[in-house]
Amino acid sequence: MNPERPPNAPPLSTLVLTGVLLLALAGASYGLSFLTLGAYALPVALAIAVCKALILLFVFMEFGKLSTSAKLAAGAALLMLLLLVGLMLADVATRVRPPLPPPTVS
Amino acid sequence: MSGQAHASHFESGARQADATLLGMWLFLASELLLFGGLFALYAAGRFENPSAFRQGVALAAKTVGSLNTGILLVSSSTVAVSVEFLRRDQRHASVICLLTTVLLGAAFLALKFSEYAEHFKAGIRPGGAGPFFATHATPGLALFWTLYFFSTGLHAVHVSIGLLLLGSTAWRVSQGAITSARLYSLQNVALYWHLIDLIWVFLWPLYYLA
Amino acid sequence: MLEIFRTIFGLPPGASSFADGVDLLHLFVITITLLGVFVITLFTLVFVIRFRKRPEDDSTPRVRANGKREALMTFGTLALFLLWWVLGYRQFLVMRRRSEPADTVYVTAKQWMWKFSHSQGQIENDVLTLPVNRPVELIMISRDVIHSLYVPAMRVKQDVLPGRYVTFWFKPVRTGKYPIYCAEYCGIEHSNMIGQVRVLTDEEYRNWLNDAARARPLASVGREAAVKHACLSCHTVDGQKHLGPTWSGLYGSDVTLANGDHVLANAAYLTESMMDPASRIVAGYSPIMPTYLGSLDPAETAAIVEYIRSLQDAPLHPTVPLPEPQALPVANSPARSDMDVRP
Amino acid sequence: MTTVAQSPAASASGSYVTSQKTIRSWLLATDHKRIGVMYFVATSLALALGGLFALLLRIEHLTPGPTIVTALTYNRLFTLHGVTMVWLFMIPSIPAAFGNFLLPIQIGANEVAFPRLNLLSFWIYVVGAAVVLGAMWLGALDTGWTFYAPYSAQSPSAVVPTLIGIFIVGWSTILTGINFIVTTHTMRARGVDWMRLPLFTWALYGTSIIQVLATPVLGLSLLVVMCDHAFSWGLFDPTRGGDPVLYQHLFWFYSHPAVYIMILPAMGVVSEIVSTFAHKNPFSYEAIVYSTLGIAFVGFLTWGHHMFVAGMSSFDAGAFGVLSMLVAIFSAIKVYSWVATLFRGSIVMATPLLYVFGFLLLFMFGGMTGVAVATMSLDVHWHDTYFVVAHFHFVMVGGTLTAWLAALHYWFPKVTGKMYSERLGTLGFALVFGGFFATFVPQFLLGNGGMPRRYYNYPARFQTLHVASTLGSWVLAAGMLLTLGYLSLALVRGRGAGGNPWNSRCFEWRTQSPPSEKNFDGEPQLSLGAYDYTTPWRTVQRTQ
Repeated sequence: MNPERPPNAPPLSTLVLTGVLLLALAGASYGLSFLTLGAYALPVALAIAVCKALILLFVFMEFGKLSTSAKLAAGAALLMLLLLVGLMLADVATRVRPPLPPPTVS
Repeated sequence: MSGQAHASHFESGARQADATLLGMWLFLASELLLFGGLFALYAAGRFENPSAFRQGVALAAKTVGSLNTGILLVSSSTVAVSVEFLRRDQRHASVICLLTTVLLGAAFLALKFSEYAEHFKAGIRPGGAGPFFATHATPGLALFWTLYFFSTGLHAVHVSIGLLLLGSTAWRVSQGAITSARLYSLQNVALYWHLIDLIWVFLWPLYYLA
Repeated sequence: MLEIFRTIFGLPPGASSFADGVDLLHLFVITITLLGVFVITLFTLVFVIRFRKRPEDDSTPRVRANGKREALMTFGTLALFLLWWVLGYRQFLVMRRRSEPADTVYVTAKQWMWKFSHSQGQIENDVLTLPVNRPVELIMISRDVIHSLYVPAMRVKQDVLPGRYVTFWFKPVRTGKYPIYCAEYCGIEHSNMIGQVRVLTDEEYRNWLNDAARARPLASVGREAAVKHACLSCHTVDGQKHLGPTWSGLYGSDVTLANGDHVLANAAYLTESMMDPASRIVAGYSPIMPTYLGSLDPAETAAIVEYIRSLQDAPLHPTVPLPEPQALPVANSPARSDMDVRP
Repeated sequence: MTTVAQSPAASASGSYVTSQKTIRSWLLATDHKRIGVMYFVATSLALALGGLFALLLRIEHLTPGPTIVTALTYNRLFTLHGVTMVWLFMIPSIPAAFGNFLLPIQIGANEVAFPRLNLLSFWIYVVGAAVVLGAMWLGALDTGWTFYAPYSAQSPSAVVPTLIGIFIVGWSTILTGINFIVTTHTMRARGVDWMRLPLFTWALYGTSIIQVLATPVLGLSLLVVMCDHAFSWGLFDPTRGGDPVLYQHLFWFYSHPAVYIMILPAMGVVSEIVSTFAHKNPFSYEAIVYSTLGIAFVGFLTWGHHMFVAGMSSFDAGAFGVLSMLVAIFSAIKVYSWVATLFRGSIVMATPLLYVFGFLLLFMFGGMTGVAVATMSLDVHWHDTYFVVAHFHFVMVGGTLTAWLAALHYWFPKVTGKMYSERLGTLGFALVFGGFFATFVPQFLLGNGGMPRRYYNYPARFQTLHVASTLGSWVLAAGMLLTLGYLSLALVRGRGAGGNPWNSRCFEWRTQSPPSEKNFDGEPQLSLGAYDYTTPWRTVQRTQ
């Protein structure tokens, strides 16, 4: 059913395997969310999300085979996204908040 | 563009494929930044109201959200497989995979709207309206739910556009308008669908898990 | 020298401790700018005249840019810019971080007026009376949209945000009357939201303080604020139980909470239960009180606490006509949200 | 080098203008030159409209109190002036009008990468502009072109329709940006590699990067304001956990790169004109190219200098302050290179070069006052006053508009095949330049005096400066009308201009004017560098 594969085309089996791997990672993340990880819950969930994103990017979206200009475009977009989130968070994090109005001493 | 090898102003088909792929990736960059603003608002909101956001996440319908994640991941695989089938000129198989992707996408939307209905019944409405917020008065909670409705709503709009694109491409592949010579037309739609999945991969932990 | 510079460039008189430093940096930056623009324009003119097109030549030599001079000019300019940043940022931090003790004035900006509440209780609309040579810190919040308190003579400006207290400070060094403008567009009367800073000598300021104090005791200001913020629609002042605990005899009494703890009802407890009511619930009452954070400004908070304290030994018969108790929040008409949606 | 270069007289197939005559062939043209001309007409109308709003504002300020309009109308006029000028003229004018026309020719291609997408982005622009201006009948909006929360959520005016219009126009910019990047990457003719590209193409490339990466964030902030206003979702309402300063972050993340979208193409035009009229290679081609890319990327890091007094933390303010100084250095490098290009040149004084010298002087003033405003302690006094208004008008009107006029005169022969009259051109320049100076220098002094922006009534002591500024605006308007007059005259009865009236070496001057449908008949001869003036033009023509 599978005539000779055109050059540099990923075999169908790797695609299916990648799908299964992604589902597994999602399941793991779902399972972990029930444990009370407290402060680590978000970083762990995001780390797994980043792994899934990289897999999706390199296998399904064939990021590796792109021309350098397309890679530059994607890289620039990611850079600007991190810049926006980072500098906004920096502002919120380093704000000096004056104390709530001190009650007048009776 | 009725099937001739390449538009006149490109020297060769490969050049045009390369160009459309670059154009598509630039469009993906702009879509990523469209959602980037929402991620930034979430980050700043969560930093200012940490307990309210955790309380919001605890209330989110985790099972439905996770089911949706599974659906989107599978749909990403099916659309990738359909691209490979068309690359091997197996049009019929490619169309079937595209149609399964469309079905999965529709299932995602159905689950999503049922989830919204669920929240509305529980009295959670965007903007902090709804009786739920009369009893839960912490301000950050209203912000969490408004951001939730805004982000998943905008994502659902993109999923619906994706369904239309997938449907029309499936039709054009079945009619032979898109063949392996013009694979990039299908690849672009697949890339768009993968981006929708990529964004959901990050929305899911932020609003459902952690 | 600064005075001449101020008159030429139309700068207002320097009335705060920052003014001279800021104007000096301004002078330094503007002179370098004018010098730079003049030199470059001169070069352009010389080149245009010296190398104008002569009829015979139709080609020009290919001039290679020698890297050294180019790098020198680039990094020289960058060094100048960074120097300005260092000087500017240092002065900016002095403006942002108060280094000496100062009187506190609470500012509430509202669509198209300023309200200044001094810590001794005086409340002024649109006019801020200050003693000369004494630093003052303004703790500001807005009741609706973003405004911006701008006193050109003091070279200070700070946006006033709804929902969050922002502060800035200055020390007036010259007496006189200086205009206050609103510098952030805030609606149709944005251009009429003008106030005035009145800087008086110490002696004049003391006289002003005494007259203002006799004018209105804090408790009556508190009662007025309580009526305005509809506190009295849930709390009574004559001992009757209502949606919220009564205020009569509350101050200094021992309060039992829903979780069984006991707490003394002093000023801190009262202020906290206004700002964050959900944290401690009195036994026998449901947690339906909305937060007043952002809509009650501190002077009013202090005045209401003063009013509650004045009810310590209040007579038991109702002196204030009791408003009709508000209907209980029905399931779908969220009482709280319409109060909040349009603050 | 086989055949003699086809002499740039009109070739057999006629030009892109004469090839098809029907209106429909123009409105549905996928020829990048026709789309460029259509963009030019649309953006010029927007300029006229924006200019009209500006004149009304200035007349209103003749007296401190009400003069000709009520406060309500005044607030809507300054917002409309901002919105029309920013989104309907400044951003599309040079990239979409001149860029569409020249980019393919300058890289030796015969079309942009996606011609139908190009036509689509033009019509998206027209629809968006129609919606924005249509909203005027519903009362337009009075929040200023910055739509700050929470006022934009509570303003009683027609906020949502106008924002829908701008959202649509935003997508037209993104699609044009994508089109230009792909064209520059994949459509360059043989032998035209990156470091031999004309500098105007580099400027368009840098602009397109910003267009693609920054405009989506504007789209999002507009969506958020629409939801806040229409459904009162209160994403920035503090009583529901929001924070209005976050909106300013989102808005200025787009709007500061947007001002570089406006100025970069203008810089590209100036680089071209200085090199052509000095008849010399640019002082340092690499410095200008790397400065363009530097502005494109570092431009994204500096948005916080609009928010020094907005309640942002002092740490962030410091960070944005130093980054703003970094991006200013690239503009300085460009100014040095332009002036140095004149050294040992063979300079011909013509209207385009006059406008470029006007640009140089005004852009230096605008740029340096920009650095002054980025000096943080000075910004505390100047923020939201007329000093900032004067600064950005020096850079926008003195920079982009002057460069737009320079480009208009420089490529007028190439686009229309006709020549304008130099004497009227010089007179037009004198009026525009003099009028500009008289309008905006008084505003610097107003700002110093503490006159806040967006004020309908102003304190009486500022009246003399306001009257001077209004008189200046009339002279500027006269200059613009005169330019419109003599250029239309030249369009109808101008004498024919050959393929290369300015004796330039850049690639677009190697075809006939107006160019044929396919830009180059046969293989474009681009072996001679775009800025190689070492051999006279006559010998170049013979040997090519």
